[in-house]
This record gives sequence, C-alpha cells and structure tokens, in this order.
Amino acid sequence: MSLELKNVGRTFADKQAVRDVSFTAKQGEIIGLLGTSGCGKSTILRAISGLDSEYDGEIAVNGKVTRDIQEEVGFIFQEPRLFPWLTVLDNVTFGLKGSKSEKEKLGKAYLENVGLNDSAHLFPKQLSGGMAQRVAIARALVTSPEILLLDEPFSALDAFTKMQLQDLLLNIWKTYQSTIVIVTHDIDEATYLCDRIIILRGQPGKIDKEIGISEPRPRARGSMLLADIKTEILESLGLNRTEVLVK
Amino acid sequence: MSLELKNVGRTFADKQAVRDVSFTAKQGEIIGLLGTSGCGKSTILRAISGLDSEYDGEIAVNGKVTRDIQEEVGFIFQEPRLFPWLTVLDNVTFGLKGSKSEKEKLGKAYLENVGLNDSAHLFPKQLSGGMAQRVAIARALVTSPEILLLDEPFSALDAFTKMQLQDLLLNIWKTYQSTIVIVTHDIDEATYLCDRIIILRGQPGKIDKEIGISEPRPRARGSMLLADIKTEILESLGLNRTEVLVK
Amino acid sequence: MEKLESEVSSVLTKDYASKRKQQIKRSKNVENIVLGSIISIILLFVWEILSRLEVFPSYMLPAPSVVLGTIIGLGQDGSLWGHIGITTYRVLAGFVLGTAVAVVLGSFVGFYQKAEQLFDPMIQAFRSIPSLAWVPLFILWMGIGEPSKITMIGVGVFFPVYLNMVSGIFGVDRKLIEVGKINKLNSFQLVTRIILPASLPSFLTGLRSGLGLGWMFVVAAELMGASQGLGYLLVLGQNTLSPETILASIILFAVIGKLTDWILKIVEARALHWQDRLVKS
Amino acid sequence: MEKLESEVSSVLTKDYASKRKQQIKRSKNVENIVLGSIISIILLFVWEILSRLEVFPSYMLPAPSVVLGTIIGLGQDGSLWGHIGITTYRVLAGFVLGTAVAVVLGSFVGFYQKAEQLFDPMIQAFRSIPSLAWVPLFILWMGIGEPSKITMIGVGVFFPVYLNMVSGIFGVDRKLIEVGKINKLNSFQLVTRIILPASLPSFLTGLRSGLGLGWMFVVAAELMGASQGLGYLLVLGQNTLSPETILASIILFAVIGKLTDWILKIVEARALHWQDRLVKS
Amino acid sequence: SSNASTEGTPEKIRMDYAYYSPTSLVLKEKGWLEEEFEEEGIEIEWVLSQGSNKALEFLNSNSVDFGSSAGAAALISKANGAPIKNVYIYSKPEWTALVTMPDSDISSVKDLSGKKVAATIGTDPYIFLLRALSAEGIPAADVEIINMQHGDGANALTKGSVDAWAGLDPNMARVELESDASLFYRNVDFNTYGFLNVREDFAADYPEYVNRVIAAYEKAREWTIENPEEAAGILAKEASISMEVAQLTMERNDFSEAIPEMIHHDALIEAGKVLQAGEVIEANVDLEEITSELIEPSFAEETIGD
Ligand SMILES: Nc1ncnc2c1ncn2[C@@H]1O[C@H](COP(=O)(O)OP(=O)(O)OP(=O)(O)O)[C@@H](O)[C@H]1O
Ligand SMILES: Nc1ncnc2c1ncn2[C@@H]1O[C@H](COP(=O)(O)OP(=O)(O)OP(=O)(O)O)[C@@H](O)[C@H]1O
Ligand SMILES: [Mg+2]
Ligand SMILES: [Mg+2]
Repeated sequence: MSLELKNVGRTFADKQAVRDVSFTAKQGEIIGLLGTSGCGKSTILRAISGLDSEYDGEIAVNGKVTRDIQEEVGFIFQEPRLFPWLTVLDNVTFGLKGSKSEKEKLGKAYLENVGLNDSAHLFPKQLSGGMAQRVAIARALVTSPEILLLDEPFSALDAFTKMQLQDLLLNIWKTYQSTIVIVTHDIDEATYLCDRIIILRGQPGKIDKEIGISEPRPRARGSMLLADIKTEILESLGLNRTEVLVK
Repeated sequence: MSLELKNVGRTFADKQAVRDVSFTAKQGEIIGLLGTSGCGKSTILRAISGLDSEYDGEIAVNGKVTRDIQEEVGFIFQEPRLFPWLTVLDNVTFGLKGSKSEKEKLGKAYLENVGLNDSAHLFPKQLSGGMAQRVAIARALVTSPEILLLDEPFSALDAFTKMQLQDLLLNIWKTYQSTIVIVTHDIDEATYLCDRIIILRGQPGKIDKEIGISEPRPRARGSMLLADIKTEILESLGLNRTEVLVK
Repeated sequence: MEKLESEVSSVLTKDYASKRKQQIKRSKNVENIVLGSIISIILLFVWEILSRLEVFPSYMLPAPSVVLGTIIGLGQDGSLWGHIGITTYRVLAGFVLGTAVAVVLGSFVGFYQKAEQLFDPMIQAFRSIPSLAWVPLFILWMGIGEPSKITMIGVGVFFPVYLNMVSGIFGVDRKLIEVGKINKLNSFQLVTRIILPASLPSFLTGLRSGLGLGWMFVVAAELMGASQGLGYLLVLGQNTLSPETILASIILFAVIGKLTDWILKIVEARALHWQDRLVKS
Repeated sequence: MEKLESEVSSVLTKDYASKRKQQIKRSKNVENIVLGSIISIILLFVWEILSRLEVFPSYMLPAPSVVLGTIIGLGQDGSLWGHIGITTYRVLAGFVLGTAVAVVLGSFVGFYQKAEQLFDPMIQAFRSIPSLAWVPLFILWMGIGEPSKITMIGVGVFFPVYLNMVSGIFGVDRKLIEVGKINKLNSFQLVTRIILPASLPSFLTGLRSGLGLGWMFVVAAELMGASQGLGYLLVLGQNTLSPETILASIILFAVIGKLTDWILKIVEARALHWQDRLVKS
Repeated sequence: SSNASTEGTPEKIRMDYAYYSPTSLVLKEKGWLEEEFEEEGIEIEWVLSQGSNKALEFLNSNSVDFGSSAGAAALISKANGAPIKNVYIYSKPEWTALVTMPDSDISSVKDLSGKKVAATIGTDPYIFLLRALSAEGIPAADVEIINMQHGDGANALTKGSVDAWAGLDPNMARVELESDASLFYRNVDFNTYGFLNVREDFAADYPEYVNRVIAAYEKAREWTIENPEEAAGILAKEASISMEVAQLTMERNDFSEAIPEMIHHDALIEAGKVLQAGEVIEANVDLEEITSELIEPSFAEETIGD
C-alpha cells in the first residue's frame, strides 16, 4: 500500500507542533523519520494512522484521501502500552482473529522471534522495560500489517537484541511487502533499514532534508556507503563538530 | 558517597533475575551497567536505591550496610513516571523543599538546561516521549543528589539532545562530585561518560566483564581510545561479526 | 505601517477567536442543558397526559401539574424554603462530617496493612445496615437533636466515600509511589501528595455516591423528631396519605439532589482535567 | 549417586517449600480473621458489660447475649432461615438486575457523548431519591409481589454501580483505547475488551457499594407486604417496640451483608491481581 | 384487575392482616375464609399490613381487596379521593393514650403546656392528643409536638428526649410493662375504631362476597370474644411479642360492636375536624359527606342483622 502526505500540519491548542510535511511512500518502501525531541515525529505517525484526525492537509492511503483508521495498519507506539490485565501471550494475540489455538501458535512463534518464549505467562508488571517493548513489537508484527508505523521501536533495547529485531523487521517486510514508516533516533538503524530518511527540524517541526539510500538489501552494517550517509546526517544535524560539544 | 555491592542477587517468585553481583564505586565514580534486555540491570539499581529490599547479599552505602531508602539518592527511572496531575514545572520541583519562589527558580533553571523552558506550564499528557523523559531527568537532577542512579536516561532522545544532556550530567557530576551508576544500551554513551563499565550477561544475569576507562575528562567523542574500548565491548557482546547478523 | 496593520488585524483575529470560543462553549452548555432535560420533559408530559386520561388514579399518582401546584403552594406559604433549607443544611453538614471521617480512616486503611486488617472487616459489616435500623440506636445515643440527625447522614455518606477511597488507594500505580519514596516523602506526604491525587477519580466518585446516600439518609434522620425538611415532608405525606405531598418531596429531592451533584460534577471535571481521556464520539 | 541424592533432596525441599507456603498462607488467613474480629469482639464485650451494669437500659439496648438469645430462638423455631433466605434471595436477584441494567446503561453513557447528554442528568437526579420514597410508586406500578420488591432493590444497586462504571470508563487511559482502535475493534469490542477490564477496579467498587445499597433497600422493599425477611423483622421490631428484634435484625444484616461483601472482595482480589500495587507496610 | 370474573366470581380474594387487628390474625390462623371459598376454587391471598397507611396504599393500588386501618386513616384517604368503603368494624380499640415516664412531673393533660410531646402526625395518637388538649382547653400551640414514628416516639420517651408520648399499642403496652411508663390520660372515645375497608370496585362487582367475608370475620370476632386467652396467644405468636403485652393489648380492645353505626360516624367527624385544623385534611372538604360516603353499613347489617 502506498502513502501520500500533502502539507500535513498539526496544531494543539494554539501551539503548532508540526507543519507542512509532504512525502510519498511507495508500496514496500521503508521511510525513516529523524528529528529532535518534540519536533512532531509521533504526531505525524498518529496522523497517518488515523488515530488523530484533526490535522491540516491531506493524507492519502493507496491514492484514497481519508482520515479514518486504516485497515491493515500496525502501530508500535513510543511506549509499550501493554494491557496490564493480560499475560504476555494474550497481549501479543490481542489483535488476532480466529481460533484460540491458532492465535496462540502464531503468538508463540512471534514471542520466540523477539526472544520471549519463556515469558509467555508473565503479566506486564513482571517485565523489564526492554521486554515490555519487545512484547509490543510482537503484538504489532503478528498481525502482518501492510502499513507499519514504528515509533522508536528499538530504543529501549541493547545493541544485540536491537540488531536481531531489525533483521526480524526486514524479514517481515520482505514477506509481506509492507510499507514502513519508522521514527528513530539511532542513525545507524536508520541507514541500515531505510530506503529514504526524512529529517525534521525546528519547533514547529518541518522537513529539513530528505536522503535516499539506494544500497540493496541485505546491507552490511559496517558498509562504507552507510558510514558516509551517517556523516551526512550528523552534519545536517549540526553534530560533526564534536569539539564544540565538549565544554 | 561510596557504594559497595556484595553478592547481590534477586529472585522473583521462584525465578532468579540476577545473581552474585559485586562491585564497588568510590565517591565521584561513574559506573556504567551494560547488558542484554532483561538481564537484571534495573533490578540492581532498585536494590541500590533501597526501593527493593528483598534482594540477597549486601549493599553498603558509605561503608554502612543498609536496606533502607537512602537520603540523597536520585533515580531516573526507565519510564518517565511523571505525575499526570502536575504541570511540568511542578513535576520538576516535586522533590524540592523550601519556599515556592526558590523552588520555581531552581526548577526553571533545570528546565532550561533540558531545553524545556517553553513547556513549564504543560501537563504530561501534552508532552512528547522525549520531552517527558527530559522532565524526569530534570526532576532527578534538580535535587543535586550525591548518588545518582540512571536507568537508560537518554534512550528516548535524539542524538543532539542526548549529547547536550550527557554534558549536563557531567557538569552536575563535577559540581557535586556525585557517585553515578548509569544503565545504558548506548556504548558510545557508556564510553564517553563512565570510569568503569560493567557488562552483565545471561539469564539470570551475572557480571561478565569489567572494563576501566582511564581517559581523563573532558573526553573527545571521537577519540581513538574510546573507539578501541567500544570494539572491545562489542566483541564481548559477540557483536563484531556483523556478517553473522545479516541473513 | 503594513506590519502594524497586520499586527492589529492579528490581535483582532485573536480577539475574535477567543470570543468565538466562548460562544461555542456557551452554546455547548445550552445544548447540554437542553439535551439533558429532553427525557425528563417527555416523561413529565406522558405522565401528565396519562393522568389527565385517568390512567393513573389521582388519589395515587396525581398529575405533575397538581404536584407542581402543591410545591408552589408550599412556596407561597413560605414553608418550602424552610424545608429545603434545613434539609440541605443537614445533608451538607453530614456530608462534610462523613467525608472527613472517611478520608482519615480510608487513608489509614489504604496505607497500613494492620489498619486494614483491624478496621476494614467491621466497617464492611456496618455498611449493609439500613438507614432505618440506625434510627433507634441514634435516638438512644444522641437523642433527637440536630447533631443526631447530622451524624446519621454522615454515616450514610461515610460508606461509599470510604470504599472508593480505599479501593482508589489500592489502585494507585506502584511506580508513582516509588517516585515519592525516592524523594523521601514521609507517609503523610505520600498520602497527600501522591496517593490522594492519584486516587482522586475514585475518590470523587465516592463523594458523589456519598452525597446521594446523604440525601437518602435524610429521611431516616428526619424520622428523629423533625418538624421541617424534605424527609419530614415525605414521611408526613405517607402518614397522611397525601400523594401530592409525597411526590412533591420526591421531586424536590430529585431536583436539589441533582443540583448538588452537578456542583460536584463540575468540581470533578476541574480536578481531573489532567486525565488523558479519550474524546468521546 | 550423589547427583541423584541431591535431586531427591531438592525435590524434597521444593515440596517442603510449597507446603510451607501453604502453611504460611493458611496462617495468614487465620491471622486476618483474628485481627478482623478483634474490634468487633471488644465492642461486643464492652456492650455486654455496660448492659449488665445497666448503663444501657435493657428496654432500649439489650445485652448482646439477649440479642443472641433472640437470634437462637428464631433459629430454633425455624423462622430464622426463612427470614435470611428470602431476604438474601431478594438482594441477590435485585443485585443481578440492578447490575445488569447499570452495565448496559453505564457503557452507553460512558462511551457515547449523546447518550451521556441525554440520560445522565436524569439518572443523577433519581439518584438522590430515598428508598422510602419509591415505596408508594412501586406499589402503584408493580403491586406488592416479589417482582416489585426485587426491582426496588435493583434500583438501589443500580446507582452506585452505574456511577462507578461511568467514572471508571471516563478514567480509562486514552493510550490503551488507541491500541484497540489500531486493532480495528468495533465499539462493542472496545467496551468488552478494553474499557471494561481497564475500569474493572472502579466497577468492582461500584458492585460492592451497590450490594451494600441493596441490603439497605431491602427494608423499603419489604415494607411492600412482606411477611418474612430481615427488613420485615426490623420493621416488626420497630412496630412492636422490641429492641431485641431490631438488634437481631441489625446483626443479621451486618453479618450476612459482610459475608456477601467478602465474596465480592475475594472476586475483586482475583480479578485485579494484575494491578501493579504497592505492597503495604 | 386480577379479579377478572366469570359470572360474578372473583378468581381470588386478597385480604390483608395486621397486628393491630387481632380478628384478622384469628381469621387467618383458623383458615375459615379458605374453608368458605374452597369449593368455588377461589384462592385467598393474605398480605401483611405494617400500618394503616400501608393497608390503604395496598387498597388504593389494587393490591388487596380488603384492608384494615384506623378509622381516621381511612377518612384521610377518602378525603384524598380513595375509592374505598368501610363495611365492618373489627374492634373498638383503646390503642392510644398519653404516656409519660414514672418520674415525670406530668400527671394530667394540663401539665403538658410547654412540654415536648412525640406523636405521629396524621395517625390516631396524634388525633387523640389534639382532642385531649382541646378537651382540656389547652391550645395546641402551647405544646411542642415532635413528629416521630410510633416506635421512635416510645424510644425518645424512655430516653428522656421528650416529656410525653401519644402512644400506640402494642408499643404502649410494652413501655407500660417494661419501663413502668404511666398512661396519664386515657379516653376510649377519642380513638377512631378499627375499620375493615373494601375497594369500591370489589364491593360493586361482588357484593355477595363482601357479605361472606364479613360473615367469616364475624365468626373470628365471636371466637375471639369467647377465647380471649387463645386469641392473645395468636397475637403474641404472630407479632412476636410477649404474652403479657399481647394480653394487655387485647384487654384494651372491645370486640362487641361490629356494624358501622352513627357513633362511628360521629367519631370520624370529630377526628376530621381536628385533622382539618391540623391541615392534614383540606379545609374545603365536606366532612359529613365523605364520612357518609366512606361508611357503608348495609353489608354488615345484611349479614349480621339484628
Ligand atoms: N516485579 C517483578 N516480578 C517478576 N519478575 C520480575 C519483576 N521485575 C523484573 N522481573 C524479571 O527480572 C528480570 C530482570 O528485569 P530487569 O527489569 O532488571 O531487566 P533489565 O536488565 O533492566 O532489562 P531492560 O534492559 O529490558 O530494562 C526480567 O527477566 C524480569 O522478567
Ligand atoms: N496532546 C497534545 N496536546 C498538546 N500538545 C501536544 C500533544 N501531543 C503532542 N504535543 C506537542 O507536539 C509537539 C510534538 O510532539 P511529538 O510527540 O510529535 O514529538 P516527537 O517528535 O515524537 O518527539 P519525541 O522524539 O520526544 O517523541 C511537542 O511539542 C508536544 O508538546
Ligand atoms: Mg515521539
Ligand atoms: Mg531495565
């Protein structure tokens, strides 16, 4: 499914959070959103998902302009948002339909994928921060959505787990040809995953730069091209003059 | 204030989360805790703080063995944990004593430090994820605690903000000679901030490796020594064989 | 010059915008009131019509107009304000009393395991004793004066406030309490600065429930030798077999009870504006 | 061999540990019951002594032993079980009825703005009408049979359940509801799968409040031509000036009310085990 | 109505019984009504009235066909338009009197001025109090009348919260026996009799059955007169009161007159005047007229004859 944003903006009670955001994502494209804290990344994802319909501008899904919640959208929120009264497994299977045993089988498979097969019976209050985040990831991925909106999905994870899950995400993307918009603060992650990186800046946030990455997948995490792009991004964020930062 | 952990372990309802953790932190030392998700990092911090007293082993603060909540401990939790009924400013000044105007002055200064001077009057529901995390950081730092326990304080922040706040932390450390234990997944962050990095591994987690960093501060983020240490850490996490990870 | 103009115009727009907001707010209020009264008005109409058609016998259920006449009659001979005034006073006094005791006891029980084990079982047992059953006991203990009536109403208010308070406290997120502990709050500060605000939604529901029960207990309270008040009016109506009087008192109970509840509802909305609620469809 | 032994011993220890856990649990239960009864027992003792010393006149407040005698007497002539049985049946039936209506209406009002605007104001107004005031209306509408009594009790149960339900729904975190919306739940599913469980703490408090009110409304219900039941017993005691009977009925109300509440409390503890509560000091 | 009839036969007859009407208890206990109507397959349903006002509510709402109340209560209800007829007098009770505690300085009605007296407005004791005051020439305004339910009034009296109480049996008998309270003013004629009322509908549809119910009541009345001891036993058992209280209560009931007559008529008019003065009955009500409408002696006259 394709996505098209035209001049999207959002104002909360007199305060503009983000303005004039336009971009298109083709079916199967992975788009990265980067930007300083509070510049409106989550706001944009919420607008795309339809959870927030009070934005300005237009969003078209598969060419159709709409403000409703889309079928086949998966959303990994910035917080885990688990249901405290459900076990880990029930949280994962929450959005699934079908017979109980089928759901459980699928749920368990995804729990295995995120490395939580031992924790299926736990309640959210018994999880560590990263575990909770992984449950949320499994819950969103298990429905194999055609559009995936990810809001800093891996930020609470250690480097090792993070890489595993990035690859899990790419696997799913390959299988279902999902269109993905991912918000991240990790530039390595962005360069490893995305076809295009959109950098937002300012308050209210607006698009500052768009960087395309044409390197085919699977990408090597240490590749020179990605390193170059990282430098470009860091520069555009004003971050390569390291000395300045050291007081 | 110095810290000493002796054979600290913790078991939750028959399941051991972490075991046999021993280390010492001298006054003014900055210790980094690294480890895979769910290996017990937060559990250790909670034990040190005294919020959890059901651990095995002993923890001594300034040479005195105790299981109570310590005076002069600051804790930045893994989640923001803001009080939803208080404004940003009131959240920041929550732990302060003294006259209202003094508290507000101090609170505003720290809000400025974390880049939120415009948002003092907002309620938590109006904040972005990173903003909430920054409020939590300001709330913990404003009390200028002698022991600072930080649980992934900067993980929800973009690279730029993150660096600023790391430097803010070092400033405070310099002023108050705080003893700091910081949990992080960001290896660059660990090498930039810490005197010693403790790597936990396994489930139940136990100490796998300790790495000292003797480079004096201020450190350069791009320095060769730090890059070497990073490689060492990545290796000890089994992460330098990048090819393996690319399926 | 141009800039100035644009500034002026922007000020104007802002002014206009805030005015429009006020207008919208006001018209929303009006809409609320209209919508809220529709059903009551329809019911009254149906009742009036059925009464006129003598489907309801007037010696049991007189028409609303007749009841209204009774209320107006009470108003004209001046006794209406006496009835309303004294009952409202008693309910409010009892409300304050019952709430105060419930807050103190509720905080204790919610916070200390031992206090819960000691007090809660007995309080829960008392909770199901009907108001009428208290009457002889109160006459014995406190006689038939105002204190006795107010305390009786306080008893009614106490239980829901206490129950909601305790369960609200139980439901407070451990995570927030820990923040307080790290900031070295003592127990009292924990209660006032974290537990109370965090359990405020439940507590306010308790207050509203309690106020409702206060109005209900008025009748039992005014069985203890009152010569004025809505409960007195109700019992008088029952003793003198006067359905108009009974219905008049019921309607007065409903209207004044609603008004007091409405005040609490406004307080609730103000006090809970920080809640991250869904905007309803 | 060594390994085997250690395994056996570990199995044994485990067995022992789980047994000890059970023991601890049981002894904690016993402790709870003992602690919970202390205050009641002390009160009874003081009352008994004061009665024997004739501080309380026996024609107004007979000693607990006398009241107990009355209850035993009722038990021996067999009527006790009739009173308890019929009243419990009425309360439970009314409880089910009132709760069912409250859940349906509460979900609507909590979920749809329009439903709130239409229904809530009137419901809030009815909430402050005392139980006694309903009596003549119920007699008129439904006569004096069981349905009328049960409905009357249902009315009492309805209000707190409704109120807690609505406020519980209002308090549900928007964040969780959004998860449901993203998963394309329809309104009904949103209510059953997210809103109800999330507002469960408040709802259960409402149930407990409602059950308490059910017991209170029994008296009014049993004014409608009952010749059996605890409410009947109470009114009979008042009409025949028999303090033993009044107190016997009060104590029965307290004990049986407490028992039913205790069941709800257990349900509550089970249903809310997922709450991240602070372990109390 | 639930009495949908075939050939003028009710499906069932709904009777009330009340602890203030011993005759009704006897009748229920003996099962004479059931016996009488068994052959026709007419069911008898018994409903307990806890007080006159409840009995009248039941009558008005078509929940019972026959209801027992004090005469004054029936009058008030009639004045409010209730469709009832009084067809039988179940007793001439002396169920109310003025009561005070033994250590009080009140010994006659005259001592009441400036005192607190508990009474339930609209009921017989209240009427009794007002008539007693006016008979002794004391203005009602000189006495502070505290409105309380009968039982509460008794409690308030023993507790000392009020100085006197316009009492009602069996509460009155109990305080008399157990707290040594004294009845300092008694007057049988200021009581308004025990009325058995029937719904007008029922009387119009099934006059024959009204007669037969009255006949059964007569049987119970005669039995009560002949067996005072056993009747008291029935009362004691049903109302869960002690035998002494029951006996004292029975002693104060005179079961000799059963047909509504002029004397009842006059008693009601007197009571009605007091109630009108107390604004319980509206001033524009014609007492003569409603009293005549209420009291319908023809059934009893026909059945009992003399
Ligand atoms: N209250 C609890 N009850 C039961 N188990 C718990 C509880 N808290 C933590 N655990 C378990 O303890 C283990 C360690 O948790 P901890 O929160 O310390 O992990 P962590 O190292 O901080 O991980 P992360 O990086 O994901 O935050 C986990 O396996 C978790 O399931
Ligand atoms: N419900 C709301 N009411 C008012 N303001 C809001 C609300 N939600 C977001 N904002 C404001 O909108 C701006 C953008 O918020 P958003 O959550 O989109 O930031 P973000 O880019 O996701 O930041 P982060 O990286 O910190 O998560 C912020 O300034 C925030 O204060
Ligand atoms: Mg965000
Ligand atoms: Mg953690």
